[in-house]
Amino acid sequence: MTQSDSKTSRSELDQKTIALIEQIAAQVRANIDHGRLPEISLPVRSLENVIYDLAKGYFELGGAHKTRTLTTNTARSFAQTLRMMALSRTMVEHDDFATKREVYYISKNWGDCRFDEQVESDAVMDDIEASASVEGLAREQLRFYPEAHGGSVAGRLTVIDRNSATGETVEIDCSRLGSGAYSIPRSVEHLWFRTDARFILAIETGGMFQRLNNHRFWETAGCIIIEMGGVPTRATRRFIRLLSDNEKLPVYCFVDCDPYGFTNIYRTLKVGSGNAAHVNRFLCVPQARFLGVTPQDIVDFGLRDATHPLSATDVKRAEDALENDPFVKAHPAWIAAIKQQLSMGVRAEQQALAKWGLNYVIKEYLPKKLSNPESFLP
Amino acid sequence: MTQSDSKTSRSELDQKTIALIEQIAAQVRANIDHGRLPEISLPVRSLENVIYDLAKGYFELGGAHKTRTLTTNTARSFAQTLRMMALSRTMVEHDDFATKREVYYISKNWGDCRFDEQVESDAVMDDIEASASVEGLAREQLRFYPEAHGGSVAGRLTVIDRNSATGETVEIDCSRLGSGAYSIPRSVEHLWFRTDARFILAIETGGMFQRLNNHRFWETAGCIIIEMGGVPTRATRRFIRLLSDNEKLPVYCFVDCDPYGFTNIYRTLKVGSGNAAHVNRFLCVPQARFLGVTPQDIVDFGLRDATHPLSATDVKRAEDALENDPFVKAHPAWIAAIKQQLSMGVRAEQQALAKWGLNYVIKEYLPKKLSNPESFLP
Amino acid sequence: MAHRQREISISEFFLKNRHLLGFDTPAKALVTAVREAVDNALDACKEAGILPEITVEVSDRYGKSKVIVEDNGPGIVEDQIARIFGKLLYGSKFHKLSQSRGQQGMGISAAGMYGQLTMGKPLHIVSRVKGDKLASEMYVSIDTGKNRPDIHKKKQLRWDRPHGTRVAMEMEGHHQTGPHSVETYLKQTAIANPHLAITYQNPKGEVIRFNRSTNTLPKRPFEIKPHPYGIELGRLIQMLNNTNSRTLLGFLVDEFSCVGKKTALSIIALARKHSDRELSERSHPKHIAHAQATALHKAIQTTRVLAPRTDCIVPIGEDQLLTGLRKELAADFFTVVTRPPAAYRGNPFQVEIALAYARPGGGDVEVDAGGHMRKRATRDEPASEHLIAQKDEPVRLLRFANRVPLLYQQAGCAIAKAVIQTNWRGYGLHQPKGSLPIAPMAILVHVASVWVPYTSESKEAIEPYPEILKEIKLGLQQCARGLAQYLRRETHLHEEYDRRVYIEKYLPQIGIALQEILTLSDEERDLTIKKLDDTLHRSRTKRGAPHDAERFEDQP
Amino acid sequence: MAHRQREISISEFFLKNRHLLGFDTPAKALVTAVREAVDNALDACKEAGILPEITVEVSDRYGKSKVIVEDNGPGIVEDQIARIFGKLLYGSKFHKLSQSRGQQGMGISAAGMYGQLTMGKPLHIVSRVKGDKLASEMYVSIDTGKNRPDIHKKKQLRWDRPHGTRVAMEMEGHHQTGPHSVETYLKQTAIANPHLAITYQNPKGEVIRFNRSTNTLPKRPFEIKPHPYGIELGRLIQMLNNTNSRTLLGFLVDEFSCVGKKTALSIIALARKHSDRELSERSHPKHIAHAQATALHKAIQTTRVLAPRTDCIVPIGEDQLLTGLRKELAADFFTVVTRPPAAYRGNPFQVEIALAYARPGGGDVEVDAGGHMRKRATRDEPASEHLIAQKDEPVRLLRFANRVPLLYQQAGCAIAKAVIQTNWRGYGLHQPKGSLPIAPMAILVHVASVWVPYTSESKEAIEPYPEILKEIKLGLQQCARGLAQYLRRETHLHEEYDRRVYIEKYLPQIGIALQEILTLSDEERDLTIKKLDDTLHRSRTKRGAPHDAERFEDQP
Repeated sequence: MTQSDSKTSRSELDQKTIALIEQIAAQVRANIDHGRLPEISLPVRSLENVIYDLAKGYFELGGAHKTRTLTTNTARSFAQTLRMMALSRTMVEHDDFATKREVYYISKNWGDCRFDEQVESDAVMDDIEASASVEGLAREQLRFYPEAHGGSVAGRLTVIDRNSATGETVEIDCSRLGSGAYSIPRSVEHLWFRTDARFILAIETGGMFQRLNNHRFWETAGCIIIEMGGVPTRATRRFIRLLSDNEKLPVYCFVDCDPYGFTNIYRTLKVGSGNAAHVNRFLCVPQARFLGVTPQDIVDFGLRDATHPLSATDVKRAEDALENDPFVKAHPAWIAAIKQQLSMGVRAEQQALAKWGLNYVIKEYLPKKLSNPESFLP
Repeated sequence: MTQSDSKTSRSELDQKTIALIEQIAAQVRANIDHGRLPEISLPVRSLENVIYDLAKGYFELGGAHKTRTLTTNTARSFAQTLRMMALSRTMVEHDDFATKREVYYISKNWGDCRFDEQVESDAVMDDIEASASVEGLAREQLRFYPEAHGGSVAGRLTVIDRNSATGETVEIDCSRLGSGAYSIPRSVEHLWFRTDARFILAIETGGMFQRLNNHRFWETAGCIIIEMGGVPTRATRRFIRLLSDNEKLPVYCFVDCDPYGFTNIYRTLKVGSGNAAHVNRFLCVPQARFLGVTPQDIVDFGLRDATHPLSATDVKRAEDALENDPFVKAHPAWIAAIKQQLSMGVRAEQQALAKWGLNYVIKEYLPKKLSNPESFLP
Repeated sequence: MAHRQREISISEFFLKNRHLLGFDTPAKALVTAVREAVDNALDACKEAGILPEITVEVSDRYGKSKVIVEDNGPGIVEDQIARIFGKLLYGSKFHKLSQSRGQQGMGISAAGMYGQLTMGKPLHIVSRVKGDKLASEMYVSIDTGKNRPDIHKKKQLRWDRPHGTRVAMEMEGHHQTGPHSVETYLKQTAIANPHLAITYQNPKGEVIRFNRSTNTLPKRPFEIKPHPYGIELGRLIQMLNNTNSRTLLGFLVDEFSCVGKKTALSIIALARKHSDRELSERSHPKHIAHAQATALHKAIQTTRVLAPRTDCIVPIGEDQLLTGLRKELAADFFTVVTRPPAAYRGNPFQVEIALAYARPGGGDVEVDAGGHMRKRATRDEPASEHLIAQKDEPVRLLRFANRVPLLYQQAGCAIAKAVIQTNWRGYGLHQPKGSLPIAPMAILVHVASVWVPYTSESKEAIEPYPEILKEIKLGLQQCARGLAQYLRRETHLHEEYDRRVYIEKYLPQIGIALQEILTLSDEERDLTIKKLDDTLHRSRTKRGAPHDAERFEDQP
Repeated sequence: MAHRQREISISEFFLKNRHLLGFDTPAKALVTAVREAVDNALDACKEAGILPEITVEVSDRYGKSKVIVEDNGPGIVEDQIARIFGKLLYGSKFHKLSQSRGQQGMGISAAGMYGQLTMGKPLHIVSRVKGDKLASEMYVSIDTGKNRPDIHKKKQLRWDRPHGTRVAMEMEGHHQTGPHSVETYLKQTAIANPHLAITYQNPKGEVIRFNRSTNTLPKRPFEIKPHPYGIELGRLIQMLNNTNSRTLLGFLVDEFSCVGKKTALSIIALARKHSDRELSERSHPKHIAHAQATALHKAIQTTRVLAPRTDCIVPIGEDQLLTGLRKELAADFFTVVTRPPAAYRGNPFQVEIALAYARPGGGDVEVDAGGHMRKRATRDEPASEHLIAQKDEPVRLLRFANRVPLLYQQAGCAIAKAVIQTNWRGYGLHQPKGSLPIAPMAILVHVASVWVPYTSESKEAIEPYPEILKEIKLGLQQCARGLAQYLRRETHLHEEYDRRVYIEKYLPQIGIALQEILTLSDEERDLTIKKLDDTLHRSRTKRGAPHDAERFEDQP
């Protein structure tokens, strides 16, 4: 697919989006005209309707739908759903966008159906997104942008964007940003890349990112480093996915050795979350691998005395993963790793490596790990 | 001051930092050797010891000191203060750094004086910073970096950084980042700038920043746009301060029209906060001016029906500012504006402008405001 | 030590223990004295079949109080006056089983004794028997050492009343307002005695009138014999010894109620089986030995006997109670139940319960014929401040025994216990553990009995015998079911009302959205929304229309 | 109706109202019966100056209980036996003002009456007067209609005791364990009567022995006249009428305690001022008119009279109370106070209070001579389960009146009210509003008086007269101050201990930091820290060393 292909297909996708919204509204009007209570059918987003697709390697929505019929209890969200669809349609038409927060504020002009809390407007937005995703339409097609921008990027990467005024191409060389970094925008659909990197290193903490960037780790290691800042935002996930897909780069994750790091940060990046299964097909990165810190690293790198005991929450989270998480259950290596951690009873932060010196991570740990990517957890 | 000047003075500052730490420790040891309970004298950081300096235009620490004598109640923080000073000394020596969070984790290896919560380690760090600031040493001299990186930057600006490996100069053209942006690093002391912008526009919300960036507002307006994301982080504040100081650029703030926007976001950027008075001299931007949204804007731009009533908290915050805030009390224009808002009884978000269309802000509001900077609130 | 042993007069005993009779504090003493006099007046009128008309007058000067109670009763013959007012444990009601207010022959003499103790003044009595030309006037005090009356002055005089009694007492007293006041006592008395008219003049000189709401006298209760159930062995032996009957059969039939010849014979037959000695219907009661009496006692408890006769108790009645309540309490919902009579320890009793619920803020929802709803205007604050609880208070209890209000010692009373032990949460009220329910409500409980078991001689609370507790609780549950129904209906109506108002808010918004998406004209939009409104209205009036949010379907 | 008025016998009255005497339920009746018999035995021994040795035996077969109480008292002369056990309101203690257990001449006869009512069996009494060759045996019941004894059998027999009385009663009863058990009652009796030895055989046949902890008999209380303060006008008039004195002066001196000639003359002089009629020291008491009596009454109340005589009341005494408590309760802190005597309504009384506090989890901190501290081992769970509260429970009250434990009706008792009205939070305890404080503690309160004002004849609770409440509260406050001091000291020691352990943790860390910054050798580091440790220890042992965090200084 070339850039001009993309341009064509983008306008087709816009047509598809508008048609979808009009079709739903027309159906509601038809119901009313026939003297029936109008209904909107929406995919069920609750966990019961989420399936882990082993082949694709991520969580997906199942086929269940809920029917939102206009009654006392639903009157408000029924009206809100329709008004938000109308908003989306207008934005597609004018090629504009609104962040989730902007949508919430825009609703303040919707009289009685204004949202009182942003969680409400987010939920309705999710419903509409889910409907669109079933038709293969990503959220950005609806012109709803996430509030958070993506993480920072540095390393052997040139991002190819365009000047929105002139259409002229713009290239950003992420190896020439000094101690600063490239800040991923809220929507990345239109980006292209050029790189000679051998892999992408996705890093949990901002502090570690700054350390690797200040010491230009990416230069010697031949990679792109991306700051996730805890659980990665949607923009970050989509960026990594696009970059990895287009440039055929492996993605290595460098996060804390604790159940939160495994099952929340890494697992979200790789297979998505059950709560937002309707967007996983666009966001998750099935090709990601877990570089560390692993429970075995604690042994191999002598970190034992820089660990902390597992909290009750940690233990619960780990046991829950072993019992219920289809991703973990599909991977014996993960089962073994989590069991190992439970039997050790401790967790380690990325910072634990600092016990051997603040830059031990650059000089020893990462080179040693990267010499054997086959050993990474799946 | 040239770049090489800066290099020289930096190593001098490092010597000064190490001497300060050694002198405090030596004093403690001398106390002990003379059979006295050791003491550490630290500037008082509480509000009673904070003075608003009308001439300088920001909050500063007064001369009061507290003496931390070693007793039951202070044993823990006494030991922690010394250990953290030792850490700082080591990092200065090896030209390394640690984020606040890293310091917290490093303390986990400090046995009984490990911090249980990061707020504790932050407080001790603030004490040490305050001591250093009295000697004219910025926090970065101690090698404590804030956890949060700075906001995003775009516009007519070239940031001049260096390749930390080769020392070679690196230039980042912030007008050629497409829909992305430059992410301000955690420490900005070493940055230099080149720009033909006429002013800096500091923006409260990420959504508004993305909008202005996507529509390349900075290109036509001839400016640099910086995303604050609510109350600006230390890195953002220091960046704006350095950029404004070095390039003699006015700073215009574009925030919500509510007491929080006035007295928390804008006031923090401009004059700093009483709670962190010891670092204000390095961080605050006295040259900042308030572009909007002002209470008068609500009238002038017909936003009345897109406002929300002031909450009780809003009213309390506004009345408190009128009564107690030396910054507000020093500026009749602010007193008038806050009183106007109280009498109107409503507040308006930046997003309120969207009522005239999502891009009304670009096409109408900002051009109209910028045509008359003298009208900005001080 | 033996020579110092001595007999103690009952008057001396109660003089020392006068708190037992309700004369603990000046404030309480005043109410108790009024109560004793009014009780006596009402009982006297009842016995004589007279519609009672009572005047009460209270004055209070610096703790020296005067109470005057005058009735239109039958009057008292002169040679009884002194003993009735000047001797404890003297009366007509103790030895019979019949429902009456007073029963221990103690109250009015005790009031006199208290006055005598605190002020040194005798009682002043005027009484005229119907038909007599003149009335008797007497000043009486009690010789406590001997428990007998001391007559100070006595004379015949003209009195403008054709018949009646007037008693005036002076005592250390303290007049107060509120739930333990004379006025509250009289108001409650009026509720439980709708045939009674009272004129009350308080110490400020204000006259308050409680009118009668019926001219019908309550039925007169019959005097009865004890019911055999619950009789104790010792009492049975005593009765066997004291009877005038000469055969066991005669004894059983004559001395007990509800025991006919057939029942008596079954009892004797059963007793014979248990007894090792001869026992027949002709056995002489006085010759029955202890072991035989035990067998007889056992036989009585296991033989089926008719329930106690009910004509010995006269309840207020559901209609009258309701009339009385509506007259004195401003509430939105009333319910009342008169339970069938029951017995404890062989004593018949009967329980009546009423609830009066004042919906907070008033405002019931009304539905008109067209299906439209509106809220009724808010009711004014009720004047019955001390009789009905506020929204967040424990319910008020109006306790009555034989139509007499009980004002004190609520906590120890069977009525309070029964209310607390009832699970009001099951009926939609809030109830802290082990406490009265919280509701804007009054609970009236009336226990009528031939012998009310008070917890003390001051007759302030009813002993919580299991049988009595059970009956009160059954009655409470019955009333509570009605209340729960009322509350559910009210809640339902309010919800329905709120739902209608709610849904109508969102129709214009749906219109705007459809217009924007489908680029409708204003007319098209309004037409669509009008149709939607009609459809909703139709589906709403159907019963069982789904209020429920969303249907889930599996689409494979 | 007049012809039906009739006198009521006191026995009939209480037979019907037996719950008033504590015979409400079989369980309570059993404890009440034991109590009445033990009280009588103790009073008899006291009067005769004998160290009491009492045997109690209780059996219980399917609700038929038997209680046997035997004492080593002086015995009862034969012709008194029947009246003491077979007539209500007969006794030696009612007419005098002197501290004693029984006072109303009601208890043991009432127990007999209850047995008679429920089981139809008379009381069985054996009694031998010291010096008599034979003992008298008698079966006695009560003729309730006439309130007089019925003697069923009577004979003389040999008995191995030299003197004493044994009473056996059969009744409907129910033996239970716990805070309202016979055993708890006896244990509390032993606490309040350290000179008493009890042998108790419970229905399971187990024998429990409570030994005496002193061989000294309590002092015998003297009989007294009433104190003039608090006497009511009516009673004064009655006394004026009944006196044998022929002059007002003689009357005042003879009939009251604490009134000497001088005081009497001041009273009369003052009364003369108030009175409009002649009044002198020689006025004849019986001729004093009502108005004069009122003046006299007023004069008495405003004249300064000595406090009541104290030798009429014998408290248990602080030492004895402490001994008794330590013997029966496992606690860490005891405090006791005997208040000076006071009076209510002219009746002297005296209050004693004790607290026993069991520190939860035990473990006081001990400081040795060298200044080192250690925690004492945890105490075993105390055996005194029903007498001392657990950590999170309301305190247990041990209530006594004239050394008799009060087990029932705690809520209505002056003692409970005084404890609740005391602000325990001020002394470091947790106390929910309007409730007993929460603490692992027992509060013992003993009210001794020549006339204890019980709230009912069953003698279960003390009427909360203001004077009595006040005295109890003063005593509680006195004890609570001691408790607060103890708790503060304990808290202080624990804190000091924790502080020492705490600070020592951080010294090595200070060492590491100094070493890193100043690049010290390990030896230099250790030497510095050793010096610091010494300095800290020195400053710690100085009193008033600042625990406080940070000093603030202004440096301009």
